[in-house]
Amino acid sequence: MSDTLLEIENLETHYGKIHALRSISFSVREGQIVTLLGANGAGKSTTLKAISGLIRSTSGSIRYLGEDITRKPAHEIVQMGLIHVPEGRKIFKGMTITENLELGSFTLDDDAERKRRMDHVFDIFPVLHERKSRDSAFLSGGEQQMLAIGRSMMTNPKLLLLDEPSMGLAPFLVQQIMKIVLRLNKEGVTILLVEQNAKVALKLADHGYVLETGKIVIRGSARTLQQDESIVKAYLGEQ
Amino acid sequence: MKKTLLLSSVGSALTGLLLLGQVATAGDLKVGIMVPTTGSEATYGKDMENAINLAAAEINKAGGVLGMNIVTMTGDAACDPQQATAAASKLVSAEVTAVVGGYCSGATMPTMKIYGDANIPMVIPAANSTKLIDINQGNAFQINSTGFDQVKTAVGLFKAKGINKLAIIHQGDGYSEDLAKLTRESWTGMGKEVVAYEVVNKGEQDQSALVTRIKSKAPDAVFWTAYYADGSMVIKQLRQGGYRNLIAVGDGSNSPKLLEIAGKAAEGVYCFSNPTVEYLPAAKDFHKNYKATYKQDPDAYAALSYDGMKLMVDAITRAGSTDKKAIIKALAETKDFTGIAGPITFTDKNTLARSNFVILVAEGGKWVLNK
Amino acid sequence: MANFSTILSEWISSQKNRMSILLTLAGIAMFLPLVSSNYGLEVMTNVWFYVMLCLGLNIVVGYAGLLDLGYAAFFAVGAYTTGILTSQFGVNFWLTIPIAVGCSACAGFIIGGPTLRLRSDYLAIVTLGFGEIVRLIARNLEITGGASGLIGIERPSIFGFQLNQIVHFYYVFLILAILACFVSYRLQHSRLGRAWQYVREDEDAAEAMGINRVAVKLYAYVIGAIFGGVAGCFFAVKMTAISPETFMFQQSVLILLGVVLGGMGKIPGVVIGAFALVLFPEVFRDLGSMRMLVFAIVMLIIMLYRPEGIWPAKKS
Amino acid sequence: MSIQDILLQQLANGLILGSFYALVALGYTMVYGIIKLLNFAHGDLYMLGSFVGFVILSILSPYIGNSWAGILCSMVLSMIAVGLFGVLIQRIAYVPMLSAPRLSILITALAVSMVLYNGVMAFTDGQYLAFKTDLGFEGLEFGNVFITYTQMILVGASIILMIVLYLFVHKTLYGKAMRAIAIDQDACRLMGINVNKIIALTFFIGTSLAAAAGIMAGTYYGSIHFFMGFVIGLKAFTAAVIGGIGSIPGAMLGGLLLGLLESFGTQIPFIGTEWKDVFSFGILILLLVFKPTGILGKTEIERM
Amino acid sequence: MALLEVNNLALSFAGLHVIKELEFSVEEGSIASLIGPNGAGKTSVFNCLTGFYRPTAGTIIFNGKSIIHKKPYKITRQGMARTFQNLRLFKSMTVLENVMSGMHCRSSAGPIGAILRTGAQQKEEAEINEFCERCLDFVGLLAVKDRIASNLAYGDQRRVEWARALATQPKLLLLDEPAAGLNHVEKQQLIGLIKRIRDQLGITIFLIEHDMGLVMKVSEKITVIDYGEKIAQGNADEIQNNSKVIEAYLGKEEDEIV
Repeated sequence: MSDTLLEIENLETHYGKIHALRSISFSVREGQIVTLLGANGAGKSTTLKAISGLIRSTSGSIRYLGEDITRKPAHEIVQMGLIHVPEGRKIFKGMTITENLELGSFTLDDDAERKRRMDHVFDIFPVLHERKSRDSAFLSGGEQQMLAIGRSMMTNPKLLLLDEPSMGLAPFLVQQIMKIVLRLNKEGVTILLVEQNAKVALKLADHGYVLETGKIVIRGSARTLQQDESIVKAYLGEQ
Repeated sequence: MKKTLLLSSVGSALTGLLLLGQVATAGDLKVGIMVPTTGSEATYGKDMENAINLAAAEINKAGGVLGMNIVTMTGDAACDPQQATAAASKLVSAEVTAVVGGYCSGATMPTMKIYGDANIPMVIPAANSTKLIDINQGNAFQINSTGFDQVKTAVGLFKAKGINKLAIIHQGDGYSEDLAKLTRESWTGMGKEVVAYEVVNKGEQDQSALVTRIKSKAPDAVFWTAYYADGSMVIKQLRQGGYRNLIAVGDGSNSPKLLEIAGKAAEGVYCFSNPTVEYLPAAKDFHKNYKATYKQDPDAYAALSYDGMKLMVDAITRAGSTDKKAIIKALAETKDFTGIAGPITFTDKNTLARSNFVILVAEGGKWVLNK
Repeated sequence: MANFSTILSEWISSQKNRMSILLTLAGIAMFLPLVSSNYGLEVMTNVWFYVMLCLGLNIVVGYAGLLDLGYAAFFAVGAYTTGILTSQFGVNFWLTIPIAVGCSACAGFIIGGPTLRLRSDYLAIVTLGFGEIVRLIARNLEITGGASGLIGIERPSIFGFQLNQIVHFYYVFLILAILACFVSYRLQHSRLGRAWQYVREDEDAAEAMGINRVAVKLYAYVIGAIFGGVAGCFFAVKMTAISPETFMFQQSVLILLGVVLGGMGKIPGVVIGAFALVLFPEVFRDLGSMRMLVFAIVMLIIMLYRPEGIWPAKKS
Repeated sequence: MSIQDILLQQLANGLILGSFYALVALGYTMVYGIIKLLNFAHGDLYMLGSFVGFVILSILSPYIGNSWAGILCSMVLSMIAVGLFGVLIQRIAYVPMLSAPRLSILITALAVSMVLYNGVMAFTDGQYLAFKTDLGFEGLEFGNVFITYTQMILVGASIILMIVLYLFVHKTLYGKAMRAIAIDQDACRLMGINVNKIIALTFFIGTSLAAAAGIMAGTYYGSIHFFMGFVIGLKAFTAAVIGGIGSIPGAMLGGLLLGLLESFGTQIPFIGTEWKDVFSFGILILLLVFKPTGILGKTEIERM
Repeated sequence: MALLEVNNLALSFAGLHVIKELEFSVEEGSIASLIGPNGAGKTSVFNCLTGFYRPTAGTIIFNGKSIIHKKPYKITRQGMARTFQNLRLFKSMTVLENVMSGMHCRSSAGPIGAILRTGAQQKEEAEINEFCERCLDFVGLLAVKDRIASNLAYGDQRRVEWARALATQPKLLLLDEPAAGLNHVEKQQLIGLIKRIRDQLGITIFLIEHDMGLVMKVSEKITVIDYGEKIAQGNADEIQNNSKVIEAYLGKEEDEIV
């Protein structure tokens, strides 16, 4: 079997007075798609932010590629091939699509390689190629999501953290995005996916974790979780 | 421990501030200098302070006054009325016998009340707004010719040069506006034309728009009534912009710096001034000593400030005591005191009886007397 | 430094200690003229004057959280109103005060009204521009005495007693400063004072609570302007001469400095700020031309070590 | 001069002055755009630039003279020196303040400004120093409009600097990172951008542009003084706000507009030059009242 | 009778349609909820109701009067109060002072009264104090009234927001995710509090919530929106079994993907 790429142990974080994550532990192995599920405010996005270094965790450890990255600044973690596509896309509105993509490869010095990666992104997202010199602020929600994913691919990621890529998207777009996620995974990118759309996420994933108020309450293979009634409960409340 | 230390040090600083007593030995004579040594006018103030201190040093070297050594104390007026009143009060509280100083008219005015109330003899070398005369309580003596005198000289030159259309530029401060206004009144009173009456904001470097405006009015002469710092830029840009007629500047611009900064553009510029160090035989030594001591050329008011100190000491010697009333009386009775900048005699308003104004012209990078 | 401030804040948080400090300070202020030289009085008069100005600006900046880089304009409006009315129309000084209050309130309204839509940084430039416009108008008009300003403003008398000596003005400004503290305190602990604080801390939440933020901010501008205007009236008669140079941008900056240095929104803080503003340059007077440099460095250090101002923040 | 000539000459004057304002305003706006700080010390860095340039020129002039070669050399050297100084100021005075209340950091900037000009004052004894160069008054006459070669070269230099900056910001990765940081710092971190480094770079560029303008002003106007940054600082601030603070093209536009406003402001019929600034500040206030974010500033979501 | 009636409401930002032709009503004296997945536009609806956003079309009738395009403070004065999704307390002020903000629109003293401490002003201050203490007592926070708000535990801070909203003396209370960040015990207390506000104070309640357990327990009527459009309405049972709702929350089965 493949190696463990990311390992999280007893992670705790606080936002001021709020205890956002309580002793989170899980691991992601190379080549997998792992999904974090749960209602809003359960701590999914916080987990991703802690991993990518956007927020400091209070205690616990995050190991990536065998190295402890718990205290590393975000920009250094990126250079190790761990890329976080944040919630709400956070594309650089006011800059063109090409510029957004170029910033994705900020750490890269090789222009030819940059060109090659950009062509690859355009190959996956032809729609971005069509509008490459347009201001990204005028893209639709789905296109913005594509740009956010495309931008992260410019770094040549090993591990991609995707935070609700389907949020606010029409169903056919959700489908398209998920296909892309699968394609990336096939190309060798390990994926940690936070999703609202539980059914779709579990269909793609190897493993799943369900969070509730900052704790992992259910864990298991995607197949077993798909059968689990408590997933519905986590989203829609007790009957 | 730390706390008490801090409190006590702050406390002692404050006590010192409030109760204040400058340490001076019995054989010293304290003379206050009130000039701006900080703020945007510090350039002029430092120059005046230097000249006054130079005079004091010379007097001390020659045995002092009435057997006493002169100790000077500088109060920074900062060209700001509030700072100036504090500085004046500090000098009064330090029991100075006399004060030499006063540069910005606006800041000098409120201090005159303080010195007047304390009956301290004061010689004002630079500030010369005509408004100073009205609030003088009799203790202050202006040794810079007033605006009235300057206007007479200026208008005389313009008439002699056959000028008809005059442009006047001032700088929006009391001194230069006063001079500009008086000139305008006098000139239009003679039935001539003032085609432009403009103001330049202090510190604004670019004057091209003003130059264009003035050129469009085609004046025969431009009169700059303010200081050299901005004046040199106005002159430079007037010439650069193609203005070829006469340019004249007031006494605030009488400085070698103007020639240095404006360079070639300043050639042929006229300046109305008190006699200055460049050509007065009496001033040669002063110029040399000043340069030796401070490594720079003396500026517009250096000679007058130097004279101010010398005059004060002369009055004290004539009074034969440090009694303030006696000194004031002696100052009022001054007759043809020979300063390096010309003879000094006072009117009953404590202004110069005879204008010392001369006309200088810039030639070969130097101010020379206009023939 | 931190240690000192915790001791201080603990000590002053006791009501009894606070009253005794206040009484001691009032006593010192009352009897200061008995021991101080005229210079000391001059400086302290200046302190009381800046206390009033800083407290006025504090209402705008500290209470309502609005940036104002043109506060000297209100001070100018007050000073010129009194100057013009007394010297050119022979109006009694005491009568000019209500007129000056009206004029400065109008000025506050004029600047407040159109700027309320602006974010703080734009507010900075608009208030700065307004301050400059007021100064330039004063410089350019005949009635304001042009660049030389007004001179010979008569000193007022009260019940036949003419205010003339520095001691008299010391007490006048002391009373004004105490009055300013009193009014500030009362306003701060009132419905309006709370509304300012709500708007400052969270404009949206305040509005959701039914607070008309436009009206509340306008009140701040107008009341702040009145403080400045009244201070200006007394400034004019104390100096007997006023000129536009006094109301330059640097003056506004200085007042703002006092407010922030001491601690915005806290009356003792602002008072300390005003003290620092006037006393530091005086303490350093003997340094000659270096004194403003030292003053600036001291301020920078204070800001770096106590970004929220000298006075400790309220703790609970 | 006919009215037409006057207006044309004023147009030229306004554009020349405006390009200066724009150059200084750029630094203001860049720093604001990236860390939302109104750097009131910017005008003083302009002043410092001219002083450093003056010193360097007086050291170099025996070897390469006082003309363009010397000026160019000292300009480049002083841009680097003052730029680094700007970064130092940012590290010492601004970085520790980033989490402090907005007003405190503004006051810190004012204090830095006071330290700078009072420091230079103490050093120079408050003297006006003559910035001596061998530049002449020769120029070209276009009809009745006269422009000196010096003016042309200086305007040319500031246009070149602005073009270089524009290309840097829009064509290089570092420039793009600068713009991106102004939009979203967190997202930049996730792209592997070292945000602190880019902020320091921004300070360096903004400050060295001010220094460049300072030297140009020194050589052109012929004198330098510790207080010379004050007026231009205010003007540049105004220009940056008119254009929409934070926007680089806005600063250029605002600078030019302010230059034109001022030069035409001296030419308004019936009122004198003393009202010039009342006029430009009045227009500024009106503009902001009707367009609260400046000409090119971003408008926020419509709210009631 | 409907206390709040929304018809045809639409909102768009820069061409993006956040709310589309939304219609719903809230009956006087009821507890109603608005739910929907993340990004569905729920908070935008609240912001339109309270005047923080300017709807592009539609009508909002509150208590018989149109409140569309009115300023937020005026809407509050008419009797609609709200809490915020992320706590929006006045952080450096005491709990009591926070609550007093609610009374601002029910009192009138101006600066003159404040400076002179007139009789009317003192009486009013006493009334404000008294009423706010009652509000604090109601949410169980009277004991901590003099503490600085930001020093309270998170759940208590939430309740301060409630007391503050109650102090505006509303007819309708809008709660934006009241349970966010609360633990299990606190959630139980919350349910009790919501019911008490309606039953004892007679205030109508309209809430947005993600915690479905809570929504299902307290709501009498639930409106579900997705992509800014209403997809279902009904009581807890009806909603939980509505296929459109389940799809919106859990997603469609997307067979084609794999």
